[in-house]
Amino acid sequence: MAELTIIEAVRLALDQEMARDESVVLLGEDIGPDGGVFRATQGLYEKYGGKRVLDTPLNESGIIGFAVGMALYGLRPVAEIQFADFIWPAMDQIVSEVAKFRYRSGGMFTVPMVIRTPYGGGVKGAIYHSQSPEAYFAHTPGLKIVIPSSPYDTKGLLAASIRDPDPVLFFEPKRIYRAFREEVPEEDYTIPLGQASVVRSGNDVTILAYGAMLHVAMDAAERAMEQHKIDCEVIDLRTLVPLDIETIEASVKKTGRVISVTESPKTAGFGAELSALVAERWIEYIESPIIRVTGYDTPFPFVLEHDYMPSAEKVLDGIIRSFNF
Amino acid sequence: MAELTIIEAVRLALDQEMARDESVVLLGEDIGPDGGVFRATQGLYEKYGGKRVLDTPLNESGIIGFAVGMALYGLRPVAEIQFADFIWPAMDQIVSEVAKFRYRSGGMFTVPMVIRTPYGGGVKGAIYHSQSPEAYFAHTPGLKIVIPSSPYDTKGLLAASIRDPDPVLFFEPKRIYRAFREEVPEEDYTIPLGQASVVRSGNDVTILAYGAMLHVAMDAAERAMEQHKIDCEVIDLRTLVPLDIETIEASVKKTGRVISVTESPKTAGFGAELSALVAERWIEYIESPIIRVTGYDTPFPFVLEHDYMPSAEKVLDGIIRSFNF
Amino acid sequence: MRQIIDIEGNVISPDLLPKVAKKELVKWLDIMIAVRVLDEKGMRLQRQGRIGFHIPTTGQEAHVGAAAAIKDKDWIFPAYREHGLAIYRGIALADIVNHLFANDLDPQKGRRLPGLFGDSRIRFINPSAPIGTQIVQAAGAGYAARYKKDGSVSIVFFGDGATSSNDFHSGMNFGAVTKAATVFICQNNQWAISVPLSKQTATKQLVDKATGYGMPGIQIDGNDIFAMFTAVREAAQRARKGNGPTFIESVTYRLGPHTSSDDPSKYRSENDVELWRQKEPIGRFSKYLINEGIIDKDEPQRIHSKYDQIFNELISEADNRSTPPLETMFEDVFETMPWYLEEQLEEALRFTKE
Amino acid sequence: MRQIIDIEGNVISPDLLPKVAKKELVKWLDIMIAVRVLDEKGMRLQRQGRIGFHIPTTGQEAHVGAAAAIKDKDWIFPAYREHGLAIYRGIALADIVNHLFANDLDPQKGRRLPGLFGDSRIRFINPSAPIGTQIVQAAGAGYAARYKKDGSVSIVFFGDGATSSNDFHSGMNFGAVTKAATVFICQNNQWAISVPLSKQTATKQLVDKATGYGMPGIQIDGNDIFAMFTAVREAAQRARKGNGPTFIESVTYRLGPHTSSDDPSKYRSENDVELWRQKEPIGRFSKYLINEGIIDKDEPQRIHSKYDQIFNELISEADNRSTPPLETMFEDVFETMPWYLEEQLEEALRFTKE
Ligand SMILES: Cc1ncc(C[n+]2csc(CCOP(=O)(O)OP(=O)(O)O)c2C)c(N)n1
Ligand SMILES: Cc1ncc(C[n+]2csc(CCOP(=O)(O)OP(=O)(O)O)c2C)c(N)n1
Ligand SMILES: [Mg+2]
Ligand SMILES: [Mg+2]
Repeated sequence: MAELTIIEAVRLALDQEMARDESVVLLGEDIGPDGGVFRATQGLYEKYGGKRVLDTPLNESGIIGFAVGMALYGLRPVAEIQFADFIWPAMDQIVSEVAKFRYRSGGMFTVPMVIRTPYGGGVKGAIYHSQSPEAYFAHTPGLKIVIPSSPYDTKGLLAASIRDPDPVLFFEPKRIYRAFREEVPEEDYTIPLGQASVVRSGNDVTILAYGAMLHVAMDAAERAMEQHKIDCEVIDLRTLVPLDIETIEASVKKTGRVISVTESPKTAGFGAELSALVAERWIEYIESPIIRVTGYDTPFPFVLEHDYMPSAEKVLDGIIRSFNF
Repeated sequence: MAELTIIEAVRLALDQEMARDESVVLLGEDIGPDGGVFRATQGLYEKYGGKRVLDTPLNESGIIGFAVGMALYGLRPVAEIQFADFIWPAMDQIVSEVAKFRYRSGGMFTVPMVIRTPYGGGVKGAIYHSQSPEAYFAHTPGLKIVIPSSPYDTKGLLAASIRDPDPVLFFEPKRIYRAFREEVPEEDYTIPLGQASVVRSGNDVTILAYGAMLHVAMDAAERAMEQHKIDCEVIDLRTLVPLDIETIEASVKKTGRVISVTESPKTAGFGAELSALVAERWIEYIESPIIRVTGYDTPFPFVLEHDYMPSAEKVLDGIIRSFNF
Repeated sequence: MRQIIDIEGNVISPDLLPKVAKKELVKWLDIMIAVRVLDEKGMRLQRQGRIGFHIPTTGQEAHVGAAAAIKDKDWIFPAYREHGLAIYRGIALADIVNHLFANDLDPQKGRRLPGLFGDSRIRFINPSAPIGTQIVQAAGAGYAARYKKDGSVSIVFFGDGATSSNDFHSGMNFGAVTKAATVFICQNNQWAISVPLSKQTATKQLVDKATGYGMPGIQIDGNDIFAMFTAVREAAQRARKGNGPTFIESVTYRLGPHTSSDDPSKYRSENDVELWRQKEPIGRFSKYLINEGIIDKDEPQRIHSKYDQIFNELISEADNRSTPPLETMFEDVFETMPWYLEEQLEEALRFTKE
Repeated sequence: MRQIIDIEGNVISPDLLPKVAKKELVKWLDIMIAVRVLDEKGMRLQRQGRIGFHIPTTGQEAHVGAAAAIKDKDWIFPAYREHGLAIYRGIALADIVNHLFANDLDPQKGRRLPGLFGDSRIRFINPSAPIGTQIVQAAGAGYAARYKKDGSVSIVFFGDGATSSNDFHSGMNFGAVTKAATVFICQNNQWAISVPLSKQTATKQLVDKATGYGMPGIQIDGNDIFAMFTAVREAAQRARKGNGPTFIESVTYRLGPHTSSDDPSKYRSENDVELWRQKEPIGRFSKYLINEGIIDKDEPQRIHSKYDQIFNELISEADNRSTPPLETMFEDVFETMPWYLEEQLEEALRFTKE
């Protein structure tokens, strides 16, 4: 069993799924001899050849539309969008086609596929290499949304996504691609989509997070305990759609205090959905404002990105406000 | 002063703004000799000529990108997207360019423009002629979002949008394009963006709505009064971004009970943002679950659309649940 | 422009005339007329308010030749005026009619506007409404065909307006670069709703677009079923051999309105339409068959009557059925229904029961 | 392919050689070398960790000829390797350097990756990062120019990879259909990061793409500043007269990595690079000027030293400045700051003060 980073776990999952199933085909920009701009596909072109690791022309709607055709035919495409910020040209194919094929055809045609894309800030990528667009897709019926926060989960969730009968958007938190290592079994395993994970249990405040923000939330939770004796429960959502409502419910009913941490702009972000769910289902348990710690409602900045993003300080501030309300 | 429908108010506003300002130019598919598939531009091609009422090739990213170039140059383009469902090919131009030009250039380049598009269900348009994508754009910093619900407001808001220094997405509720008439002055007037309107004042429950749903909300409010003596306050948001927080605040603090009515899918829709704002800012005033009445989390259906959409019955049910909690 | 028979049904390019069994030729006519009758029925049903929407096909029936030119295992990506491809393939006419009425027997569960149907059993892809998206999908399928080495190809139809779409560009380019086993067929019917070809593109002929993608292109008389058949057959053979895709510009004309919501008198003159009416594909192919002694002169009318009756019966059956049950609204979003859709279904049921 | 001087600086197409004042020719060289020096500085600063990112331009400096071929009132839509257009136009070099350091004097307020700058005062549009978006924008500007009848044109640069983008397709098409006063210039530098031209398109030469849009196209040696100058001048004249846009394929080569994050040894051989290094535009144009007796052989080095010093000074000034204040993060989302951004600014201030 090796200690891997997230990006290595991505690569291992891709490699093993390709070995396991001939119909798994990768496509994207620079994923071939270059191995991907983040090295997610390094070595796979050499191992599986250019027919299965396809360097495409520079066109994201092309990549996704081409993948739709492959999927209709029975292949299992795994498409890479080089940065989540470049997913917009593919929006029509994703929203109008990928998400709706099963529905519009009465279930006759399906397009199972995975769209992998590095997302998020904190890497000095500025306005066009930092976005976190998960909320747009969570609002689109027909897409599953998966976001891992650790190497172990990455491998299990990506394998599950590739085998899933429905299209999955797999957002990879690039800020922590290489941030830490963790034991990742060689053996085949999957983590079922739709299951959150209680990463830290506690009784006072529930913190909902995913991706790189999970670690910010954990950092804040530890500090809250050390510095203020506030005992937070931290939940890693892992799958945004379908959401694990039971795990959230149990925690919210226990603590009565909720904070979400998401890095995209605040307005109409996924944090809003979490707040709304809580306010709609369990208001009688709620003892303090449902707080969102988010990126601000500006395009993603550059030199000031540290000030822009949710930080442990901001989350801690939220915890204290929530707890002392 | 004439009694106009919403679609006629759109046309009058376009006509008057074109007469007022030579730099106002319209572009879109079938807006020329055909007058638009909903007749929004009827007669304008004949009046202002093909250079100002431009029938474009069939490409929405082209329409918006072309408008960006016009706006950079100093024109005031008003682009029509034939149905909101067809806005997705333009997503990259809207999210990456229109929304970000001012910011990314440090304020040196701006692209004031209006993107008009008929949206919403209830017209037997099925999966691709019924969508309500406002939440996607509300989550995108740099865009203003305007949605009228009456002929009078339509003219005033569209004129204000065309004169605004920032890009505006102007969503037109096509279900009520011709639903009723209202006095609309010939004279020049604008309705400032960012101001909601209290369409019905009441003390028991606050209902937040916009577009065609405003009328569903009003219907429910009247029934709630007649049948259950529940006195609802109905707020027509009119501008989603920037939101009129003060009007909402005053109402929520007064009633302590909130329902939003939006027709797009529930998950991560604009109703979630409204719930989240309330739960974050005024939780101590809240006496019952913050309810969202929305479309369901499926692609938009066809024969069953009546069951899909928020109805006065569903809103009334929410009112009662909220009031009796 | 490839033309094999002229508008009087005379063979003008004998060397190009394909050898096709007489029975098969009669089948072509049969299917073309089925499409025409279906169009007449759809238009009437819409005018009567019995269905909400109709997309006419009249004038473009020569597309049937494309179905005849390929194999059953090949994949068809239609735009929305190519019902003949499905009928040639043997789709149950009852399925089409039930679909028109969006009733409980509609295989698509009443989810689409009338006219937008597909069927996986005949590899006839369920069409989109956003223009052009199927073009690059067909290229992906054509690539998959080569990857799977099963000797099949994909063919895709789209309009002149669609050549402006993003996915035309990506489809042609991805197809050419990957040598996808795909045939791109543009039904240049001169109009994209009210927008004429001259406002759609500055090029004189759409076939020129192939050049920029490094792909062979051919322009054909799209109202000549022999031209359609031979061009598609050659292109499919080329694709099947691994030599890459072909672009076919099929020059035709939409004789009816864009859809039942459209009023073409606003943007085009009846004269033009009249000119094109003379060139329409069914009359012309009928004349050929009569000239050649393959059918007698009453055969077209007989076929017409046959389908008239068939469709009338199907229509009266379909019209009496109920709409799909409420549950169906929540199916097929995903393979299995997640908890929140179950909740929403429950809510919806609560309101219908009232 | 239009080539006016060969790689030794010899005139090979004397009839095409434009008449340009000697002083102007020296200016061309001056700006090209400024671009080269800026590139060297950027690369070094990035390697030293003083700036976070760099986009090399070395080998593509002949683009300066395009700036020389147009008027001050014309609009430039750059991709991101065309700093020479801005420098020729007279952008303050200090602005560029302050931008590289994203400091408090950066006109763009420290919001972009180094190298992505624009300036409204010289009508040099602030570039995007999403590939291709500027192409159709330039067409819109070219249309606006015609609409305003002010006799100006727009020119737009983009790469070979960008020809696959959606907005290349819409830009070329909208431009051609509306006869926009626009010049489309493709810097075909053979690579889109690691993707070679042969995987980008199946056509042998990108200039073929013009055909499909009904637009004239010309292929030029993109390392020959005379070819660039004359082709752009002709195209701009054509556009200015209302005769519509032109597509220019400029064949060049990216000698450096794609950006400072790229390692080209993974996907291309040093041999190829070496071959192209012989053809690079500055040495070749210098030779021409020396041959013609317009400069002495030490002049290029003198210019180089001049810019070396200028940039060194600007760099040491820029490097010592502070970052833009926190307030700037919330400016320019809209013309005026809405209530929620004021609230968010307050929150952000609370956390920096701690
Ligand atoms: C992306 C998108 N934009 C606009 C529309 C509206 N629309 C439907 S059909 C059509 C014209 C299509 O013309 P063409 O491709 O020539 O096909 P035809 O209808 O003539 O067969 C338009 C603009 C659409 N369906 N999708
Ligand atoms: C829409 C989009 N997809 C992907 C990228 C990542 N990317 C940046 S530059 C580049 C290659 C561009 O190649 P080309 O157009 O030839 O320009 P060059 O860099 O060679 O000058 C890619 C794929 C991007 N910036 N935008
Ligand atoms: Mg057409
Ligand atoms: Mg390149």
